[in-house]
Amino acid sequence: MNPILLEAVLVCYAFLLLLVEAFNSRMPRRYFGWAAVVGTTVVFFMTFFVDSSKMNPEAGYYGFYAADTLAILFKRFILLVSVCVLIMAIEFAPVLVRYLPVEKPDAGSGEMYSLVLFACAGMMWMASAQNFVMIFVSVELVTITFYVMVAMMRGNRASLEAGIKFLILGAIATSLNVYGIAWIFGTLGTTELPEIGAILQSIDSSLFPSLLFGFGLIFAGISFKVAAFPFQFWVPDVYQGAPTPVTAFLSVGSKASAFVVLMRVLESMLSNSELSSKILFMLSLVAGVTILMGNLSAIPQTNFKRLLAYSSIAHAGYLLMGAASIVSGNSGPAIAYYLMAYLISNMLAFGVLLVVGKSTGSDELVHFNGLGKKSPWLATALTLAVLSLAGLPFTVGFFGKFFIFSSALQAQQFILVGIGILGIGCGFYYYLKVIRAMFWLPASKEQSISSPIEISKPYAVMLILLSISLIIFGVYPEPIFNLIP
Amino acid sequence: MSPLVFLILLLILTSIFCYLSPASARRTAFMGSALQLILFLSLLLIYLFRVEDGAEVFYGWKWELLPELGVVMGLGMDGFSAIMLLLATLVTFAAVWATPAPERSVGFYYGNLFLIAAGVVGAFASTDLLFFYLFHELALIPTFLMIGIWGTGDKHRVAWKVTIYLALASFVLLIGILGLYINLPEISRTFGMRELVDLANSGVLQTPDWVFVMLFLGFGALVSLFPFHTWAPGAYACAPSSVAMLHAGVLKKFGLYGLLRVVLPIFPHEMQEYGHVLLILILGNIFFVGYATMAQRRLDWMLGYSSVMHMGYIFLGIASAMVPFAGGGGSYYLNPLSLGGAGILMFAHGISIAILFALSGQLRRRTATLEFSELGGMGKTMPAFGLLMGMGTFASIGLPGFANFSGELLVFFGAFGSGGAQFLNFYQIATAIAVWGVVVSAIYGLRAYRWTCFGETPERWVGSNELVDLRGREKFAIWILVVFSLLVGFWPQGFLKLLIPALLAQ
Amino acid sequence: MQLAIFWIFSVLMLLFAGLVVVMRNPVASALSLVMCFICLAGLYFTLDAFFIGIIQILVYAGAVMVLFLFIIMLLNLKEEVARRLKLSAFFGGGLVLCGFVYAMVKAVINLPEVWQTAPKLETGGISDVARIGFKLFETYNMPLQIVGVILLVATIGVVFLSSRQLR
Amino acid sequence: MDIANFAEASATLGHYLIVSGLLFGIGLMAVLLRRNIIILFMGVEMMLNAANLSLVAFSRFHPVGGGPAVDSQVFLFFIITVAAAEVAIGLAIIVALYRAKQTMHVEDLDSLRF
Repeated sequence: MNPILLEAVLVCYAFLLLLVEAFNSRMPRRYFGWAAVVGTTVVFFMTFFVDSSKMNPEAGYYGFYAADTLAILFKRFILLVSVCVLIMAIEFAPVLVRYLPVEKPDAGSGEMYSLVLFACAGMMWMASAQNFVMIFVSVELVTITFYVMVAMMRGNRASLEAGIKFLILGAIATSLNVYGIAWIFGTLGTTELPEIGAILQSIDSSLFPSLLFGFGLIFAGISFKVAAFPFQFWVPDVYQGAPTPVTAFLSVGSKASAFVVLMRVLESMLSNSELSSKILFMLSLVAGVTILMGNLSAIPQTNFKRLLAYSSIAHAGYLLMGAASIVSGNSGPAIAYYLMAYLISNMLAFGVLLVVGKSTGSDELVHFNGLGKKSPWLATALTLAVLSLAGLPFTVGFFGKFFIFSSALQAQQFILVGIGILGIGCGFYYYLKVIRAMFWLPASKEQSISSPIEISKPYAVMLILLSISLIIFGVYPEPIFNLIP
Repeated sequence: MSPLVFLILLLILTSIFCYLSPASARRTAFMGSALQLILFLSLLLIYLFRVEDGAEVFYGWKWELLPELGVVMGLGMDGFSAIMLLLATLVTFAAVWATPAPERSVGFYYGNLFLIAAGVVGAFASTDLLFFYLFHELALIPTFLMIGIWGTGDKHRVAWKVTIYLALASFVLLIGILGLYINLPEISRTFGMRELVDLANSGVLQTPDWVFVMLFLGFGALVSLFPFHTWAPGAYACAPSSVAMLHAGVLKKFGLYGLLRVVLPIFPHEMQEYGHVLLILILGNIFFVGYATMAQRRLDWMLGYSSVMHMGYIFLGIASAMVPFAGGGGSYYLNPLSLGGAGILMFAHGISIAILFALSGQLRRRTATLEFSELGGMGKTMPAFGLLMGMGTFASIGLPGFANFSGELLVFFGAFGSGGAQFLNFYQIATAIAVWGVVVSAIYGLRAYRWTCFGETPERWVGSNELVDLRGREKFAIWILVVFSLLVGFWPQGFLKLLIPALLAQ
Repeated sequence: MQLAIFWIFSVLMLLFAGLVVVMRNPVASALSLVMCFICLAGLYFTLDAFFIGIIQILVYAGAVMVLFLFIIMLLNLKEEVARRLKLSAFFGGGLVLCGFVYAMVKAVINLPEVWQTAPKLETGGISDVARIGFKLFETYNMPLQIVGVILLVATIGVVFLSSRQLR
Repeated sequence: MDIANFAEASATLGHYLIVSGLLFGIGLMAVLLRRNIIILFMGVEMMLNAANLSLVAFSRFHPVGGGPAVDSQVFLFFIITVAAAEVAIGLAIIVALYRAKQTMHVEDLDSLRF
């Protein structure tokens, strides 16, 4: 099967859902969510039958679209994230609708599902993008979809403000990115990454200032997507204000696809050792600052969603640490594995956060007090999730940290490793704060009256599957590792 | 599949059953702990009959998790790990049988307890450095939860401190382990402890200095070496007694085990080079902490400090285990006296501190206080308690006949002879000073025994029926520990026959 | 002659751009931006990019800026109340700007042949509309499709965010 | 300077790049200094247009096959389209925010604080 069909099928399906949704106002909107889940799952299974030799270079690909193992791996990854996000969105729909001016009780939630599908297609294109033009358009598709999704709860001020902040900073990042691409194009005369790599091999060092200028701007644009240092300050506000499924999508899917882009750009630059050493130095600087920034600012947080936002900055730092150690040769698999681990644990954390937030009406950490008594299963799942985020053994997060740090040590990034250890120490502090809230602290008065948290069956199945895979891959990482090229 | 897998699985399954059915958790815990002890004792008997000496690795089993990266889960048992496993299973048994169950969330309590036990047993059954580390970490969060929920005193602050401290130390340790790993050539990457030592001896494994520093700092902080000991006393004092038994008795030996197994044979030169620094830190452990112990006015805090202090002797054994050849030339041999002494002392200290923590837990439940000023005369009201307390105290201060005595003696002899031929060298001076630590520990140990068990019974408890003596099963569990301490004390050569070949084989 | 036109357009463009920043009234800012974009289109003409220049005037000055003005009028935005300028923001911004200009100038002066005039064009009579069109629909077919999806998403978003009542 | 020379004189790549850089800088200043959300948007539009100017200048000064390098002009189309989509979404959110909060100022966006 031609790999290009994956995105085509997904986009057409999303469009179909949108049409049916527009012309059939009687069908419950929940059905569209499940239809989207089914469609995404089908596309996920389609990825196992793709054959990149079927690609016709003349038919509009022209070096835009790569279907190598890395791309396919990340397409699967993103599809899985989307399935989780869709299930979360179905669970979240009543909360979403509360903030919308609607005629019927569940109107307005249907658009959410098709937007998730469009964003998913955009991320899949990002994973395949091999040309700066393609990178630009696919990144913009994802970003613009997220602008809408973040501001979706339009009766809620927090959501709108998050939308505005995200929009303005995102637009700045876009213009930096575009300006950088313009400079790279002007200096090298091409926007294709493999060709850039070939040209860079034998380039005059007088061009370095303009290349560094261009790449620097492009990295600034990418760092917005991965939530790294110079462009990390939108993260806490946007994460807190956005609807929880969107936050989860933003923190995992968007970050993962941006990392593929980063890896591809870095790969094309590696052919010139002098240039790449300069860029890698810059990158390790950014990684160090990001780790410190994320971890230190997470410590005083009292809102769980905000805490997860800062922790996601910190994780971006560890991932960048892996990217900065790309000379060690095995940091690609390390990053991929780390992202997988991050997917499982972060989705689990947001999954529990969503239901707790839905039943208590707030994401504050105080509302997790006594959860261990009230609903022990949810508490166990959340414990597993934060332990995995902290990188404790026998959870999947441990092997993520293990691979990242071993590749950083191999690349002789000792200062970065030291900063990483410091960050992990801080990390333990704030992740344990969550566990403390659930198990040590008694529930407050108003809490103990409210009935135990109810969750729908499919949602519970999703949480259980995530928890089980978190432990299984924490003990036996080979299945994931074998997927990675 | 190795029976050691069943041992670990038994503990994990017990833990899961306890979590899942809180109603029958108590019964499950009693059965599980008895079963694991019986299972291990039979494994040990088979081992004793089947092997020549302790050097042989028995019940070996490997699960190749990531074969191309050398990540393998390896289990096995040689003489040294057999003794540590014996300690672990004994203390687990006693921790369940000899301590009071909590009033609320019994299932959660025993589930966490068995998770710690599984971590401990798994760590000592591993032949592989990575899984040795991983199993140790398994105990971290249950400890955090248990101190925080069922602890006493300033439990929240203490739980917080100990967890962050240990997590950070173990991450430093992980970096050290990774340092060993990445300095191997790509084809021979492994975490196997014996393989690493072999590769180091054959010169394939060349490690820079920072690896040694990281490993040493990591293991040292986990064992509460002098400047990094501050987490330990409070943690043991505030933890519920079962956790204190497992943690002080067994889990803390993890660092020593790693030092003996890995650091010592891979870094003989560094051990020798930094030996003097280490000796000074050890004297800090013995005297600085020793005096702090004397100043304690509560039984639990005193026990916590004393456990830190006794680590000094074991460290002395490790520090003096590398002896330079008289002819010089930069080569070393391993000193069997120090090694054996350190090994015996690890076992002995684990047993004696477990006895004392079990008893202090029982006492706390009856009196709700452990201030020496409010205690007294317990030996009269509770004779069995008094007798066992005496046994524990005597064992802990190293009276002849108990295991601690033989261990300390061996360590002192070994350390005295370690410095080479020169008269009054650094090792001899340090040993001569360290011997006085025995006096310090005798002072605080006997004083605490007197304050607790002799003298006037305070008025509050005269005629009260709260001070009932130990129950049968509690006495039974503690007596088993005492018997094993006496066994090693009277017949150390049997244990040394297991220990020394295992340690020298590397 | 070309140089003179370049100077006229670029000075005017930068002037109007500066006015956008300085003006207190949003309507004035928006109108300055329109002028700025028209001058920019003039610069495109000096670069022989006539089609792009026309598009610039049509899309930017025509459509996008009208949207801006429309919104400003709709919301009836008054002149901005003068808020105290944060000194930290001012200096921070100045620092960022200086760094940016320094890096940019350094990059420009290091480019080869940067101070040479443009080479003569020999297009062979093909208009740039045809050239761009062929390129767009042949080589750049795939990004074009994706841009179509972007517009679709934007439409959904705008309808969703501003419709009075959702069905 | 005589007339003939003046008629011949034309701007170089450097001229265009510097002007585009200055436009980008002014846009950046607008974003950093102004607090009105709509003006921030205008600043972002200026930045994007600065990038466009660079692209066109590069395409004119590095011709391909006799004509200007069309690739960059095609890219410019994409940029204009995306910018228009971004503006549409942005203005929709701004209108929604204005309905909810009656403000246009970044400093008034303060519901998200910990």
